[in-house]
Amino acid sequence: MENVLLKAENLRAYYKLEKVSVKAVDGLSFEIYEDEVVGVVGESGCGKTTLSNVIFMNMVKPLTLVGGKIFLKVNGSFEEISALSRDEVKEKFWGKEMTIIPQSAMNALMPTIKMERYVQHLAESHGLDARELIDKTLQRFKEVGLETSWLKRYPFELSGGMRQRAVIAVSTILNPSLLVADEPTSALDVVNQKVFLKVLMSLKRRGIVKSIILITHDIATVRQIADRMIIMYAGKIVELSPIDELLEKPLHPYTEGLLNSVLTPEPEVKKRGIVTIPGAPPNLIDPPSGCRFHPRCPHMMDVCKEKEPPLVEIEPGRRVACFLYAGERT
Amino acid sequence: MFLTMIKPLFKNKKFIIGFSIFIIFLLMGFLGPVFYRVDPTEMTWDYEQPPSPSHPLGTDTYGRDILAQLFHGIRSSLYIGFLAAIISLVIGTFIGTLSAVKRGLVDDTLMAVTNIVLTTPSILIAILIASYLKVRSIEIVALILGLFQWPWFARAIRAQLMSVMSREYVNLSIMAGYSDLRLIFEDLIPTIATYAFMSFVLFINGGIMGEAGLSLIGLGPTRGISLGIMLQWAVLMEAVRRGMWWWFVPPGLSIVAITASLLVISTAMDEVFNPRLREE
Amino acid sequence: MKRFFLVLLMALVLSSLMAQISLPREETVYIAGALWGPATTWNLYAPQSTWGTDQFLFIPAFQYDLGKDAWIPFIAERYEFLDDVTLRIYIRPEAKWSDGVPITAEDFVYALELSKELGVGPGVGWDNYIEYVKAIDTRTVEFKAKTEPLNYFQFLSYSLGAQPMPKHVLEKIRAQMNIKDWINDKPDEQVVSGPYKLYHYDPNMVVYQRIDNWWGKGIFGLPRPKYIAHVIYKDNPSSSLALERGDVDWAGLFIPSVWELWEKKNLPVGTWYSKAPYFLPDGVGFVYINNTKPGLNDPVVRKAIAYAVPYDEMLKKAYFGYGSQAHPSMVIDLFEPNKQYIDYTLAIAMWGTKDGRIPTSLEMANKILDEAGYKKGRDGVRVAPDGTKLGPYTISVPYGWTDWMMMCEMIAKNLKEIGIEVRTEFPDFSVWADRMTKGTFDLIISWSVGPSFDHPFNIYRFVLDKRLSAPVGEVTWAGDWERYENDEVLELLDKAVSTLDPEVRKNAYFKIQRIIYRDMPSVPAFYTAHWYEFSEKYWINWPTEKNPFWFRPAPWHVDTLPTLFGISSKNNPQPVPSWLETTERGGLGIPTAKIFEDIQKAAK
Amino acid sequence: MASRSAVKYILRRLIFLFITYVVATTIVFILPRAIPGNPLSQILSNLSRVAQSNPEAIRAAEKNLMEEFGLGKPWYLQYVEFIGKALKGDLGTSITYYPRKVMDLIVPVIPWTLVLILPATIVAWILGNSLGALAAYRRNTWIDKGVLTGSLVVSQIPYYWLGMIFIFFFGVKLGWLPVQGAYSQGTIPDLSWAFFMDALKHYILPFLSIVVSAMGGWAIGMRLMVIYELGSDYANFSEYIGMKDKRIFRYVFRNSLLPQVTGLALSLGSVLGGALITEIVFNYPGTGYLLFKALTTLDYPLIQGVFVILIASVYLANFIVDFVYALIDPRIRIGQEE
Repeated sequence: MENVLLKAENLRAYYKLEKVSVKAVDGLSFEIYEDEVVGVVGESGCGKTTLSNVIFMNMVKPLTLVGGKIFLKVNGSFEEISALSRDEVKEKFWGKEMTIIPQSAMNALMPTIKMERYVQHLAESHGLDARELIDKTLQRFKEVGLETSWLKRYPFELSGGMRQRAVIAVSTILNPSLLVADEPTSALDVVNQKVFLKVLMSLKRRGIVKSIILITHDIATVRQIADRMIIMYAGKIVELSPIDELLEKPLHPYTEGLLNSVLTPEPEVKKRGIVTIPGAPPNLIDPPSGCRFHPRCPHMMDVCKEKEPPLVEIEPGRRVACFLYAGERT
Repeated sequence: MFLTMIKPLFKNKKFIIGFSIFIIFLLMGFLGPVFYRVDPTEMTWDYEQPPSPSHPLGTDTYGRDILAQLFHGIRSSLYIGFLAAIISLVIGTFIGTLSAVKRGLVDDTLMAVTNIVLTTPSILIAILIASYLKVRSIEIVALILGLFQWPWFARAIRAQLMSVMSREYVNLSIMAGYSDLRLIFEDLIPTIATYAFMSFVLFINGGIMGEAGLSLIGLGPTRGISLGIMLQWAVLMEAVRRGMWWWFVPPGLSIVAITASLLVISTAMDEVFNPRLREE
Repeated sequence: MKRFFLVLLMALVLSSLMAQISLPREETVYIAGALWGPATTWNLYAPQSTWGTDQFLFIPAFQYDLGKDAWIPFIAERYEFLDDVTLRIYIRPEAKWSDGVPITAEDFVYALELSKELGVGPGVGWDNYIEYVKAIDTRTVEFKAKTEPLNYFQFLSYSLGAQPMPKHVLEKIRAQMNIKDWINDKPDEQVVSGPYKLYHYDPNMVVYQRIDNWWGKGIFGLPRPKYIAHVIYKDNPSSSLALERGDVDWAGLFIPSVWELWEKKNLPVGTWYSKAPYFLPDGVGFVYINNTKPGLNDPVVRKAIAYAVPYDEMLKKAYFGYGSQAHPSMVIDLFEPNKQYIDYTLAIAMWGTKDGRIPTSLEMANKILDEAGYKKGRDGVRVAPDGTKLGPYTISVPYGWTDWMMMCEMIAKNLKEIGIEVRTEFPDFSVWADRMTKGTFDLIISWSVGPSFDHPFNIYRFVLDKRLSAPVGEVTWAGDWERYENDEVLELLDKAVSTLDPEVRKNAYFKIQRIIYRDMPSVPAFYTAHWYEFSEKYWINWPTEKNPFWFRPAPWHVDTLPTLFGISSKNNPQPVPSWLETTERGGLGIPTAKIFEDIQKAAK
Repeated sequence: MASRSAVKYILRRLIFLFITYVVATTIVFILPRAIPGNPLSQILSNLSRVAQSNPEAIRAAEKNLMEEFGLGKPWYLQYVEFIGKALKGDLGTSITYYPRKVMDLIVPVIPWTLVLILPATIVAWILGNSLGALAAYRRNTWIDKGVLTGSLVVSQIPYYWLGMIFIFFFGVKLGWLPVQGAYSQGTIPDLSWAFFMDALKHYILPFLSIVVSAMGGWAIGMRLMVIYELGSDYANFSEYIGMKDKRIFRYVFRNSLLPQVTGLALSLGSVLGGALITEIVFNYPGTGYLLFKALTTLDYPLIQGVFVILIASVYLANFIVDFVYALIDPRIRIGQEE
């Protein structure tokens, strides 16, 4: 408990439409420790991105928090941010305690003003001294490997990769403890991906950010930097474990499938996520009974249809939600 | 396929309102003259009469019945609108598709033309043309108006097609060695149908408004009655400053009602077919 | 930019000290209906000078008075005939230009010679009838009539009506520029002979100001209004609205159902007659029939048309009763002096009505057509024995001339009934005018000429003189639009104008009428109205039927000036000046008859 | 600041507009000659009908005018002549108002039109955009719904008809404001305060009728733009890093305004058209009024002149707007990468 940064208890967030509601995040419990990188992996439409929104309490209708709690450690003590309204959270934490690198970081910066002005505005918004913040940004620019002079430029004067780094720089000038990166690399070519990941790590090493949540469908990226991994399927966590063990010996059949697909050489398949698992992910309006993976599961048992497997710790630090391991509890 | 496309429309409140208003005027135009059998051109002795049982909307300076004029006016104004719209649509589609399918030089020249037409103050040119045509049938007026509305449409069509054509199945049909024409008709046209329809609706507005404008400066059709012609007479005879509201209010109101309802229809369609705006 | 605004602001602030210039209402006569667009030029040596130039700025030697058929000596004090073709005009010693320079014989000669040279200007065309004009001394001008052709009417109207022009000014101008491009719009540079000169003009209004030390003051007094301002309205209705509102005092407009202004709305507005036809006649409106079109070239058909025109009905309905049916002799018999020129016995015998006007009678029309062998076809359209079909023809007037448009509809309807197929067509003015002047029309309603001292010669000439015409397809504005050809008429016309014997002249006219009734070249349908309305809100004593001191009272008319001497401002009524009377009644007006006597005397 | 790409852009626009202008003026020139009809008929008919001149006089005038206007010459010669003179600022001589120079007729009316159209258009643009932005910001509130429906209707009201309604209501019924003209009858324009106030009184109604009916279109367009921009990446990101809403909205507003500026340029033509007709309805002594006269009397040179100038001014305005656009949008000023 001591070095937990963010704690989620049985989170349930649905997209409430007129009649139906999409159970995009359905009973997630996990915690993020200080000074770690957690990768959240799953096919598109498994609720990853929703998760990031939930962590931020970025509840824009129809997305609504149905149940569960989120705690964030803010200078030593835990705040129950799930109890606050979106605006309050925004007011208090966004940018300061927690920040995000959006999927399309390319266009994330206000296009028609110089970045310097942008930083000044940011300073105003947070009631800080503009001069200082700009100096800090310059500093940050160096760190992410950008010419400091470029701060006086317009975003569109930079190339894609540079822009992305600029975004990192800007999004972290307030030293937020938690940084969420949502599919940050998808738009980049391999070289820039590498650079980008390096930058992330260096930020963490310098303690500018305490912890990073890296949301992606691409295990290849995660494995390079993550300490732990969360595998999501159909709005649920199916497996949660330190990266090395997971790669070495995936427990959940779905994880297995994922890995196979990644280890298959041709990039085309990589991109597509999981082909080696037959069938398609279920719709989240009325998900399958029991284990949501059972329709596609190679080791499907009768129990899988009726009961929903709990997420249980079967090794220290390793949790999995599957009846295959129901016996092996120690 | 068409029905499934239309269905969502009738769930949209805006659309329903706009549509019903439009239909009402459509009926006025079509059935009005049939049921209200008064010759709009017949000059009678009770001139400049305010509304009364014998003349529900009163009469003008020559004792012509306003209501009768209104019905016929709505009819021909709609007619002009539709005609102008069809003309613009045809030109626009033709130029748009042509330049999208045959890229290169054709494209460049056509787009240059389009831009030129786009930036010429079309109304002025229309006024000019009209002023030199001594005898102007309703059709001619529609033509003049139709000649200047298409550029926007042509551009949009071109853009849409360009994006569509980069998609797989078009490549396939090209590989399958279809002729350009067949390509256009079987693959491309359907994809732009809704857009075309929306623009069509707006073109009608353009036609109706344009006719009114031309007529008001005495360049409307030289035969027959239209809403514009009614307004022109009202202005000519100083109906406004002489307080004969029953003369100039109805035609103007009809213009606004028709065009506004059409605009609402098209915006509604936009909402329905264009998710970005769908209320969520 | 900033500085510009500063300047503007300064200007505003400074100017805010001085008050706004606007004309004193009580001393200003506001006018509508004579000017429909921006002013052109105050120079008579242009195809069209701005309204007012001819009316108020440059006055003639003698001013013709239609009502009393007399000539009022304006710039001239008297005339003298040396023989039957030589006329001398003596200029008043008082006569001066507005810059103080005396008006001399040279000014007359120069004016006419210049018109001759330029082909445009006051009295242009005089050289067709006048051999020479020369200055005998500074105050005496001599005119000699051409004897080949000899035309007393033209001779007199050109000589008596001659307008002098300020030679000393024009010469300077001509030295600098092409006189035709001279606008003459600087009030302080204008040199005029009349009692008014330009005061201000802009796209909205033209204002003339009285010259208070005008040379004629002692003889004629001064015209009553200090300012006459013509506001340039968009169109007829906006002008008539201004009249209703009392913004306009003097108008020459077509106003639908004008009587309502005083009967229903009780406005202090009036016209010449307080009852129908409300307006004086201003000319003869014709249904012109193209004499060159197959079918229409047959007199019988044209006569049938004459019978079929619904004169009374169309005048009542379309023309609001503003005119009465024209006499088939084409003579405007509403003016007493003109009656003598009509052979009523002939007319009555011919048309079988009490004053010889053509009755509207479809029976007659059908009858004569049947007799001529025009058989109705299955479609109800008649076909001549030689197979020419009567129709389809068109009858057209310019679009927007609503009163005439209605007439066309009515005529077309009647003609269909007698088996002549006629459709109405209302093209743009220029197209219509093109067809009319090129002789490519079938039937049109159009104007002819108005009453004047050479009436009815002027109308016979305008309608029947093929010398004014042109081959079909060539434009002629001068006259004979229907392309009627008859040499006999020409002889008679020449006879009428070259004689001094009233009887001979009359007989010539009578013979012409016989021919007209035989050929019916076109149908004289109705007398067009001399549009003239007035408001008594600020000005009274307007010429009317009851106060008939001037018979051309419309502001737009060339001869309108005396009107302004007769009216008076509401708060100080004054009598109509006596000089407007004829000589017998103590005035200045010399009856035309007296002039012809003088010529005859001189001839012996 | 004026970087190369900006200059390039401006030049491109300039050349383009010039070409279009030449095309337009050529049309303006060709048309009257393409269609028959004797332009002199108006003068001559006046001589014949109103002035009741002698046949001799009319004959003379006919000959005179024909020479005067060189209507005999082949059209291409006339064209060369026309262009040549036009470049010298001489648009020829009016027929109906002969011997007036076309320029002399146009110059005095232009200020009235400018004074009417420019402020009206700009005010309408500003108000419309602010309204639209407001609606988008308060998306789906009653404000939004009100503005939207209001704009939908208002945008379809022809200027001139709104003008009529205003005249009838405020002028005729309530008698608050003068019903026609640009200043009281019988006053002579000068720089006095009294005249200024008088003109102002006459100005209100035409001005309002243009502003009100032009606003709607802008509001609708702006609303869509803002809604779109509000969903854009930079807006979201700014929020995530804790930018204040007010600031974000300013960004969005700024970026949505840019396309509206181009819209302004393109709409100028139709705005002018509408305004001209409005002038006619109000008997406002502007260019539209003169054009109306010219059209009804078929005064070719005058019509040509008016159009040459009107179209030129539209393009000039167009160009100015483009220029402003280049100034305020850095992407053009500095030149977009890729």
